[in-house]
Amino acid sequence: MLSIEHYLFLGLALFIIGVIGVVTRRNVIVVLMSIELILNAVNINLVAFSRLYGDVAGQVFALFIIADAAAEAAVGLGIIIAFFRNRETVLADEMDLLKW
Amino acid sequence: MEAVIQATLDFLKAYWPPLLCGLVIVAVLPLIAGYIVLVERKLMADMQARLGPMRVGPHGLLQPIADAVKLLIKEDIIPQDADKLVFWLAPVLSVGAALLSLAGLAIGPAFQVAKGINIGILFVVGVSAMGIYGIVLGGWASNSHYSLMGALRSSAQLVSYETAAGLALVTGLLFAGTLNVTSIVEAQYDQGIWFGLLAPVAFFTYLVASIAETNRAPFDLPEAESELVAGYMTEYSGFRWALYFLGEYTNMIVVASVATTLFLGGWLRPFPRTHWLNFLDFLPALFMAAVGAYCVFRAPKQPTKVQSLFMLAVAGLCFVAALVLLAPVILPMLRPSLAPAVKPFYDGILGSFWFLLKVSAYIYFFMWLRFTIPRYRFDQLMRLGWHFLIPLSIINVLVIGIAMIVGSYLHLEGGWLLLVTIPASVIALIVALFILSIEQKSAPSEQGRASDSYAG
Amino acid sequence: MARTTIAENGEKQHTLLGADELILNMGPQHPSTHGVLRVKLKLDGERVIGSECMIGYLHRGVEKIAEHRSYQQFAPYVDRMDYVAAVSNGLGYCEAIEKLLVVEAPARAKVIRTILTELQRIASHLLWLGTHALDIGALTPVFYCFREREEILKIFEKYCGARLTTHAFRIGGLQYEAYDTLEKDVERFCKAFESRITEYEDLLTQNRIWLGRTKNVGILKPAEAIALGATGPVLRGSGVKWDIRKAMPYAAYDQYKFEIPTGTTGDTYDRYLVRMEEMRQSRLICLQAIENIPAGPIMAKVGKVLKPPPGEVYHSIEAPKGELGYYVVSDGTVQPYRVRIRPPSFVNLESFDKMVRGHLVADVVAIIGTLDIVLGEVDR
Amino acid sequence: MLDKIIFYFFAGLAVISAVLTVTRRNVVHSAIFLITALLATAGIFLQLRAEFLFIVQIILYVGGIMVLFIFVIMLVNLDVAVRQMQFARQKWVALLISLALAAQVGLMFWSTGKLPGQGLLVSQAAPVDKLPPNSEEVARSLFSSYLLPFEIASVLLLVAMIGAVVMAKKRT
Repeated sequence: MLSIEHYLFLGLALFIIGVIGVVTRRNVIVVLMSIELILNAVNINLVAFSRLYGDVAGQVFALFIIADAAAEAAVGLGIIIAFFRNRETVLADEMDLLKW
Repeated sequence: MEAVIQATLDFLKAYWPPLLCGLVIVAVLPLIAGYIVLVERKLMADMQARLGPMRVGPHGLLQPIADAVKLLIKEDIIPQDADKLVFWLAPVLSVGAALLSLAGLAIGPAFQVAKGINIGILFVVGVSAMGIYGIVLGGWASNSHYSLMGALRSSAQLVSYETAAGLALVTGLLFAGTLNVTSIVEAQYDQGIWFGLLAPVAFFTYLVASIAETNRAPFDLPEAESELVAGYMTEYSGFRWALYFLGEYTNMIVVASVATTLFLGGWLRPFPRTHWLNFLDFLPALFMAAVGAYCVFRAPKQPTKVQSLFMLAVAGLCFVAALVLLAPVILPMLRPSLAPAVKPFYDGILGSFWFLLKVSAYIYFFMWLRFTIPRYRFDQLMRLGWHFLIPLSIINVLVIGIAMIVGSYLHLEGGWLLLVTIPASVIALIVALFILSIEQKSAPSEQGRASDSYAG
Repeated sequence: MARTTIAENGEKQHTLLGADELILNMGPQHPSTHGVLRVKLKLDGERVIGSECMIGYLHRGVEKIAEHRSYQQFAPYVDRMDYVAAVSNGLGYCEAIEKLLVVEAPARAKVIRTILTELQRIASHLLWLGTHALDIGALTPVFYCFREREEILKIFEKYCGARLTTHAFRIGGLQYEAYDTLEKDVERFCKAFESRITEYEDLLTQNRIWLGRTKNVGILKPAEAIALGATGPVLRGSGVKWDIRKAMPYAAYDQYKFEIPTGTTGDTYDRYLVRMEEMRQSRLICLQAIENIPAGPIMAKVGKVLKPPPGEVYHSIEAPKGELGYYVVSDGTVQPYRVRIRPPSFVNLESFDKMVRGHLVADVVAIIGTLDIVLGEVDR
Repeated sequence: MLDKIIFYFFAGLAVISAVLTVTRRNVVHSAIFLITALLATAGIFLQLRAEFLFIVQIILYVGGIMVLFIFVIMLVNLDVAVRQMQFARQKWVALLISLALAAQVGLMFWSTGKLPGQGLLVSQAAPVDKLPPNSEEVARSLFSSYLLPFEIASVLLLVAMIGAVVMAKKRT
């Protein structure tokens, strides 16, 4: 395996790209997708360390994160659909009311 | 730079057999798919009191080639407002996923592209599931209502039925205790019985779900020609359409192979460990010889001389195949000392014969259903999936698991396991039917039910 | 799908479509609109919340053509309306003009007309069954149906030389004498047909998917059916026992015994059963008719040039699709002053919107099939 | 060397498609590039010999979650959205956050070995073949040491499922 820094830098790059996406995009769907990117970056780190130490725990945690991402995506997209039904928009900055 | 070339060479040196295998598969598969289509058309014609393709070659045997040429030279049409990139990408994805998933399959003990792959059957299932993008993106990119509805239908359908199929696979894997394709078949050899017999309900569930996953009738709603014209393929023509078609038939082969591997004993002959049935080893050779004899018998009755010659040539090929199939069986009998040397050939040749036979039978069943029964409506399809198949497969996993624990306490093995798994399967079926009947009673009305069909 | 557009001043404008609404244009080139029917469907997801039939793609002005042709010259034109039941169209037209002329076809002609018309009814229903099953996704029945239809068309061909647009009858009787083996051919067909119809029913009647696709789909209540003017199997499927063959017998129908099948709930499945039973009854009528074909002339005395007295007449028959009526006004010349045709498909299509609301797209196809429309007749 | 080629190939693919995911105007294109990024990550997992995670990534992420995304994108209208302004005016915030993150990680690498107890703790790497590519290993760990988290995760998924159904259901 390559040195751990390779994977850490890859993870960092994906993480930062994800953060930039979350902060700059207006479309909530793209924001959710950027969050997936962030989670993915974390997974790379976990798996890399799991390989480094020969311990399977990292992979197990990556599995949990994937499960978490699934839950997050399901609920998030459910909210987006409900929101779209009412307001006909998917733009984050138009979601400015707590109740409608 | 030098290092890169060296690495590439090393890679090629280490992995040339699978790469070659992959190339062969990619090259031959379109032909095979074409001939599956021909067989389908012929069978359909036979069941519908007509002849089917007869013009191109004797009995239409060259029809697939003619069709392929026609599709290749057709004008390539891209709708004006289509998303060009995605429109281009979608059929490639569809066929790519199907072809890639073939890599994980083992046709015989020796024939597997990705050899010894640890996640075996999961790889096949997971990668072939990616074919859904071809359908969904293609439907979206066409920028047509019919395509979009086909795409929406198919994504909802695939996601729903994948659950049932996955749970059915889990039931089969309970018996195997491994994901490795080769080990699964070996486990069936050790048990002396196919898992399909041990878990009939799981096999049934997988059968139904695999029909839905490959978009075949009666679940061919994404491309239902009488409703959605051609569903997600409406705007596609020529070569791109051919790619979709290839992907669809490859997917059929993939699901049939998965079912064969997990439920029908892979490359094993029926009852592999029952020695008084050893005469079954002659069956492949006899079968090929019979086909050859039939061709010889039919040859003089052909209308033209060329066609008779063609038939004779086919007969000759059949006889050669029969000899090849016979050799590994006969040789060890004549000279017992040759037995170990012949063993790999025996496994390879006869194994792939049985494997392909089972796959063909599975695909034949698909076709038979298609010619016989009408098409489901979308809400009915969803109800069948969510209200019957998924509960059935969940309960089945549970009770089969319990049955296996009971079986291990009673030290049951092989065929004796049937004593516990068959009652378990019956219980699963009864419970699922019970759930279904409750569901139907509580269903408010036909029309109210159908309202949120995509939400399934 | 919502369609929200942004106006110049930045405000959002909602077009007519609310959220999740979608307009789907079905036809005029669509595999299952049976020709060139165009249906504009308003969908909510896959649910139909409104529909509009757009017809006229096959309009040829048949009624107007009639005003510029002599009475005999117009007869072949009516074959082109319901082109899958040309014999019935011809029968209706010939009888209407006969009524106008106050002549009656000879008994022999009437019986032969009845036989051919009933065969045509079977052929039309077979075509309906095949295409309807194909629309719902059963691939095989259509070929079986065409196999039997072919037998009927062969009988037509032997009788008058044409298979589809037969122009079999003339005003006042028949042009051609029945060929020698007509009775035998019809008998052989009817004998074989009994088992064939069982074959179709084996494939469909008890099939769970078929039941699921047709039961409770496109329900038309009896009162609605009458109010919309539906006739034929569509009306009888709703449970109204109305058949012009019984109510106002024409041709030789008063001589034969047959039942009028009716449905109970008025759904697609009932109409299917009604049509299947009608085929059986038609077969019985044919068998009764060939037993006793009276001898005698086949043509009443009508002149070469037809000049009906001024007046008007309405005559209707029970075509395979329903009541086919001809309203003919004569001004005493050789050409009709006005011919108005009441095509059953056109009127039955009126009930489409009522049947289709609240159903899914897949049911639209089933409902178009169950109405058994022929666009040549709808558009004329 | 082969290892390196594979890593750089997948890493490059992942980063490029991640950038495209964030920058594409068309949401479907974004989703396609995200799928590519996820597949590239799966490739990285495979290169790290995490076979099981590789297939879970493909089945769950690519075959499940992203299908859901695309499904929702199709339900939600697009042709309007493309013409709207896609980026919020938060460029500087984004730059700031990413610089801060980069600085943090850079500090970690820089401090490694310089200050005791700081930076990246690289203990002795395990031998190459200590962790065979084995899904059974993952399963054993999952169902023994991590049974409770596993159960919690399943409850979480159940809750998410119900929540999603409730959210997306039409109010009639």
